[in-house]
Amino acid sequence: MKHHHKALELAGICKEFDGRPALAGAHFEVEWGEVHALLGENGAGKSTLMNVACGLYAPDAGTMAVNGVHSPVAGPADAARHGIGMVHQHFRLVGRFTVAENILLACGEALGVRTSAAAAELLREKSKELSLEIDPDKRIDEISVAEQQRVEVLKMLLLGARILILDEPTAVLTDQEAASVLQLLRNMAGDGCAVVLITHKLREVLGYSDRVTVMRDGQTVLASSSAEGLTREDLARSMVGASTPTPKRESKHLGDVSLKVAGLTVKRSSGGCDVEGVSFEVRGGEIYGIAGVGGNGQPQLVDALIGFSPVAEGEITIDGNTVDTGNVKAFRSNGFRFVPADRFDTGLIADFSAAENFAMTGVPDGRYGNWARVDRKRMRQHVEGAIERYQIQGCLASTKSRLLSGGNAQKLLIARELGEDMSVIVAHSPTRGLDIQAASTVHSLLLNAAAKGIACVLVSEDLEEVLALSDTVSVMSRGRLVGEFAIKDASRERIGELMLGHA
Amino acid sequence: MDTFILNWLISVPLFAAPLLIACLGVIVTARAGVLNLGVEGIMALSAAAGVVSVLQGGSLWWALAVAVLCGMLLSAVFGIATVVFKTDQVLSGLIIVAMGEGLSGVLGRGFTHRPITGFESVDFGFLHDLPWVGPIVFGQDILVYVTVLLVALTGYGVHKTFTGLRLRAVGENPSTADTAGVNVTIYRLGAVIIGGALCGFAGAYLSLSAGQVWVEHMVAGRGWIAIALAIFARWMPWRAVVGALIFGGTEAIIPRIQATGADVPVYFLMMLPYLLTLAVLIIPAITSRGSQDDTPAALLTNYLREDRH
Amino acid sequence: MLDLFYLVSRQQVPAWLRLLTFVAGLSTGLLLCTVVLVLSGVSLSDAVNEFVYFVFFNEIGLAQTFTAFVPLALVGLAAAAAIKLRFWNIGVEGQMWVGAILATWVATYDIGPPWLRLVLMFVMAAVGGSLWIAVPAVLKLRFGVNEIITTLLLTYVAFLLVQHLLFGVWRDADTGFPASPAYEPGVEQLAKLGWGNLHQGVWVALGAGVIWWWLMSMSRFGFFMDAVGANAMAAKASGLPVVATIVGAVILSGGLAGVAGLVIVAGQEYRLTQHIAVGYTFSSIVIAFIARFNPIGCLVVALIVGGVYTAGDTLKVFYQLPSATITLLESIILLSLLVAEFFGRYHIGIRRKVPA
Amino acid sequence: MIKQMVNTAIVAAAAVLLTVSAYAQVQLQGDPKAAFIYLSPAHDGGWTESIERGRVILEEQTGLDIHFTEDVAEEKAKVLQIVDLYVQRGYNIIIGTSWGYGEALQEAAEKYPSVAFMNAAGETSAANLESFYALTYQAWYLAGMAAASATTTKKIGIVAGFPLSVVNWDINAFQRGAQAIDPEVQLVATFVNTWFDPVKEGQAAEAMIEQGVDVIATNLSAASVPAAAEKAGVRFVGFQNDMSALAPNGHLTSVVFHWASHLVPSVQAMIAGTWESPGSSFVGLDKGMIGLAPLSDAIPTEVRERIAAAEAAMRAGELTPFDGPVRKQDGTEVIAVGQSITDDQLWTMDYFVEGIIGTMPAGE
Repeated sequence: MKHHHKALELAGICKEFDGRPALAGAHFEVEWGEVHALLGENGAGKSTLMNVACGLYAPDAGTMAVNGVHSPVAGPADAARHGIGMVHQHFRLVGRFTVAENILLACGEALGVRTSAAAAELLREKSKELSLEIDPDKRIDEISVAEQQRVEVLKMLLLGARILILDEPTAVLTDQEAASVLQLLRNMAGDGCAVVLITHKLREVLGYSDRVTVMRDGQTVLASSSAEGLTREDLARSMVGASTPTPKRESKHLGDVSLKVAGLTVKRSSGGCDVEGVSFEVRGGEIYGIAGVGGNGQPQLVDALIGFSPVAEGEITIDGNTVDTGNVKAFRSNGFRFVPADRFDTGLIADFSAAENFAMTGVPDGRYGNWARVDRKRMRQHVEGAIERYQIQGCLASTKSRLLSGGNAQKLLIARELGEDMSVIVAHSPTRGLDIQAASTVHSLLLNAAAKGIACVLVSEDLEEVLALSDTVSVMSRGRLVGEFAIKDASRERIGELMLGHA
Repeated sequence: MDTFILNWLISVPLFAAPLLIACLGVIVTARAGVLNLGVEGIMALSAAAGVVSVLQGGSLWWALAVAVLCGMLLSAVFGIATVVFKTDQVLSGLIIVAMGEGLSGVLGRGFTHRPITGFESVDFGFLHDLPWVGPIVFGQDILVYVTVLLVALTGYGVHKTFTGLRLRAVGENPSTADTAGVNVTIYRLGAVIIGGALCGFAGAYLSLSAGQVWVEHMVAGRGWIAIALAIFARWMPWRAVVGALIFGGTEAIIPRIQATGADVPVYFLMMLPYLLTLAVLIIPAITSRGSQDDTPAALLTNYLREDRH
Repeated sequence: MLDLFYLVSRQQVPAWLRLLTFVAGLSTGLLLCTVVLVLSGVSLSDAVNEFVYFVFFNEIGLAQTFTAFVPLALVGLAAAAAIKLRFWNIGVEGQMWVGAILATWVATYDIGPPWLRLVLMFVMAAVGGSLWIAVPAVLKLRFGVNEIITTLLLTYVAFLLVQHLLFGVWRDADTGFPASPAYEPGVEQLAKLGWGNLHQGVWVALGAGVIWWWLMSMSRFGFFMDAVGANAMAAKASGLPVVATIVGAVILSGGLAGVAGLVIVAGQEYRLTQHIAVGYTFSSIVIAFIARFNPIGCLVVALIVGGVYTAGDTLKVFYQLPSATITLLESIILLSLLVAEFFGRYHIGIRRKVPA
Repeated sequence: MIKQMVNTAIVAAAAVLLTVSAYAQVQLQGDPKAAFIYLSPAHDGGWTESIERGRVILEEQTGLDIHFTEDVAEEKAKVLQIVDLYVQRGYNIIIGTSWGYGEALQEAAEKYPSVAFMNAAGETSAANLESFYALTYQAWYLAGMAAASATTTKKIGIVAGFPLSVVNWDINAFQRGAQAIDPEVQLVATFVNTWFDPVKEGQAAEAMIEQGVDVIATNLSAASVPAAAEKAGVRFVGFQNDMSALAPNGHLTSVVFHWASHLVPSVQAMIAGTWESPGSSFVGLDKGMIGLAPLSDAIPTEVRERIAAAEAAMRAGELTPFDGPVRKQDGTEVIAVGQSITDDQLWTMDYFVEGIIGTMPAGE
């Protein structure tokens, strides 16, 4: 099959969110029959650009052409008619529906199917054809993330999409699962489809893509160059602009066992366990990394480790003192500090000023005034010191924290958490959503904390991060810790297998 | 005793039907992810509108249509506010309660306390003479049978049809529905308005069939009980039937117990429907601790396509 | 058609825009209200006369407005305290009833020495309101039961309890009617201030407003309330006493509503009747929201709503409008304000047709 | 309980005052301008409607344009405010229509000495405030006689609102009248706890009919009770207004108010400047403020004659429905043979008499 036109062309696309440019004249093109990697840091505009392509976002300026025809895409349904399909990073699946019902929802209109039985039949055929196993009668929330992604891919193919856009398809997969998905994409391209692979993983670009486009700050900085011959360094440089040194681990002396977690079990409200019998020990100055695919009980484990939610069984001790589980205050007064995955969920209060956010943890124990009067002046003074020390940009004491960029908000949070009297840090995906520079700052801050002899627990779905920072790595799967390695003994393959549940 | 029970059972649908229809309205709306707390106000307005139409010379069916239309209009105000202008659903619902009660008072001025001839029971001939079943099943007014039909239709529509699937998808995960080409705004508005039509029907039932007159505040909390029933029914139409029958049964037995002259504290007896409502909310919460939470996942959240994640 | 527009949330709404949307919303609301009034047979000049001149510039009207202000301010503060923390207390009337019941209990059975009687009534009214809201509070915090419905249903229960008492043990033995024995003048009645029917309760309302203002803007508890109201999860993870803050605010909300019941029985009616706490719930929400939960704002808005009540009574007497009109007008204004906020909260874009 | 004693003392003192000193005549300021304050909408089919009939007649007879305000709850503050509004705009004759307005009107009367106040069903009085009510129980007694003559099951019923003394005496008189015809007749009495709830009233009536009641009376105003009676083919006794149109087949009679008979002379005296408050007026059959609607043909002649005789005796003051012996439901005697009931006993009546099936709600 020979095409004269490019599959998809986007030119001069601009998009602002409330006055903040997300895309500033970005351009992008993909040809039929290729896997085209769209590379960039978080916040570079990759997803936004592809959301424009699939009709979800309305661009402020720019043109778009599908197979050579200029076409304004007026919404997701219109995009589907143009043969554009996208697998979003957050899957567009209804958790309480069965696989077949989800297929019916997405494809019923286009395929003229009206019952889930018919949808299930279509699904069976297609999945056999592509040898992608899936049970149409299972509910989405009962199947694994990898299976959910298979459903997304099948959905897109059933709709007859020939331009396939996948937004970080491997982010939540094990290495093994990722390899099979990427191979599938290669096969689709082999069949003549145009495949856009949004990623920030250099390995995937180099291993599976024909061409690559790199974005930075809402603009295209490297357009459609052949992936062959490019090196990691080339790509990294164009992604980041300037090269940033990765923080180096220095060899160090680990102290005595400081944090001890024994037999921790967290029950699910609907029965069953989110966390089951988790035990580990962390020494002073050690970074204990917990790797694992998302959805295996990490948030629940973290919640238990900071006293946020009650535990059914188990004991947490710090320097020999047992901490009253399910009591944040007790944890904090025992020196536990917390860097959450979602800053504005359990970290900062978006509508509070930087000063209020910074001082918040100190108000209950009287560091800022007494019960009758909160000392706001003191709050201001303290946060101003922190802003200077941690170089939090664009931040005054009175700035609402919602107006800070992701990295600066994270710095504010860490400035608060890494304050005085701490003995344990629990960090949960602390760099999620940050650009590389901000992430590396956060990493150095963690390493510095560890260097001061503090016990750190790093729970992350980003295996690179865990491997880069940890002294000890363990793997979480279905609520249990299934393997523990000293960093020097950790092999990616073995960890991947454990993450998959092949114990 | 037999006649006591029989007559009690006969009067159960009279109390159960309005609760059931309003509950269906709540369920349909909630399935699209919108909680319309304005039921009480919508019922109030429709109850008034129905009687006003009759007193203005309209036929009963015309009056029913007017009442349903009023329910749709008032719920459309709610729908436009919450779905299009993204106002807070709870607060907007409370406003609709006040607005409905206010409108009913203004509209019904001059039509209050004036009896009308409402819907009469349907004549099923010999079927009515069957023991027990006859008078209970075949002695109700036409709207009770319409109610049964509406339950079946709603249950089928929401759970068995393609449109129902899309509706539920909007309520579970609007961004997924949106990506699948479902117009979230239209579906939500549609659900709100259909729900409003059902609540309007319930209000009309109170004035055109159960009361055959309109007075201010005649809805008397039934709208709220309907919402509680929807929670109890876990947003499933057939379970709402069970709930409505329990409630209708309780409401129906109160005047009958009083009429026997039994020595019971009347005001505590009259607290029963409200206490029972509290009980059906509390007991599942205590025993199962929310394990069977079937609440539509996107309930009470307004959807904005271009919200950045 | 609907795909023509798209919306983007504003990260921060500038002050001028907030003011503009408020003014625009209010004007739209007032315009709609005028339409309703004119359709009901009140001419524009009559409406202005009754709503502005009589209410705020006539001594009788102003005194009446202040009298209506007293319970309204208290219920407005009550609603603000709870709803700020996303606890929807829509059972203000129920808490008023129970507050009035306990106050009447103190008065009827002559509990405590006479010089302490009013204080005791005040305390018991607060306790009564608090107890009544404690039930939904426990149900919500412990079992996750929706408080909107429980607070509301308990209002009906409270009212039936009042009836049980008024038709039973508390019926004034001197009459056959459902009213408790009258309160003793000077001992159990809030004294009149000599200006219309205004009574000492006005100091209670103003005092409550000032204390709330101090609590909210200065005290540690106010800081906790701000944090929990803005993001309870983050507050909890930061070690703030979230549950205690919610319980505290909710109990205070019930207590204020109970006191609102007291100022009516002890300041206006001098006995418990079946009519004291009718129609306050929605007004409390209107006041709390228009005042944006600000205590001093609640006082100001309560005074305005009191004026609307006063005007409403005039309309009822001389223009034969039903009391429901006032509820309708309140609902129109609040909805207009809410809808207007939309234009401040979002940036509205129009989808461009991409040029070929 | 100290307070109750205080209250009783005050009431007693007031009563003494009432009988001893006559009030002075009230001189209205300016042209007469009259207004009614209604408890419910003017056309509520019941209590207010009966007064509204009186207001219309009053307009005709006095030539005044008489204003009214509907739906005023029994809240002291509210009533006071409405009086303020009226007085401020020149009204000088104000007529309330509820017991619950009593205290407010008394306070208003003291505040505005040159305004004449009246209050239907009230209990308070002042130099310029008259409370007036009808001896409804007289007519209910007669209605009871009619009911007893029409029952074959010897069970009659009454649907009532709240257990107030003015309601209780109606129920008790109804039973006493029925017993006068047939001592075996029993009366089923139900309080629906509302002044107007058609569903509840209808249900209560139906439930009674199921219990074998074949004459059913309403002490309320919703049309659902006569409708239920008509549907079941049983007899019906109405209240407040002539309800014959609501139950054309079953209607036996209705206890009907004729407020104009008292209002017209009073207001005329006010206009003439010769009105002085009599304190409280308790007016019966003799003044025509209460009476029966025309009796149904179904009532046998012999009973008609006995009803007429009883009516004449009551007009003449020779008979009251509560002449001893009167016994409560449980048999305890409240009024001994040869004695009759006092006004105090009437106003505090909180029991059912013998032969009534029913419970006082929330009774001690």
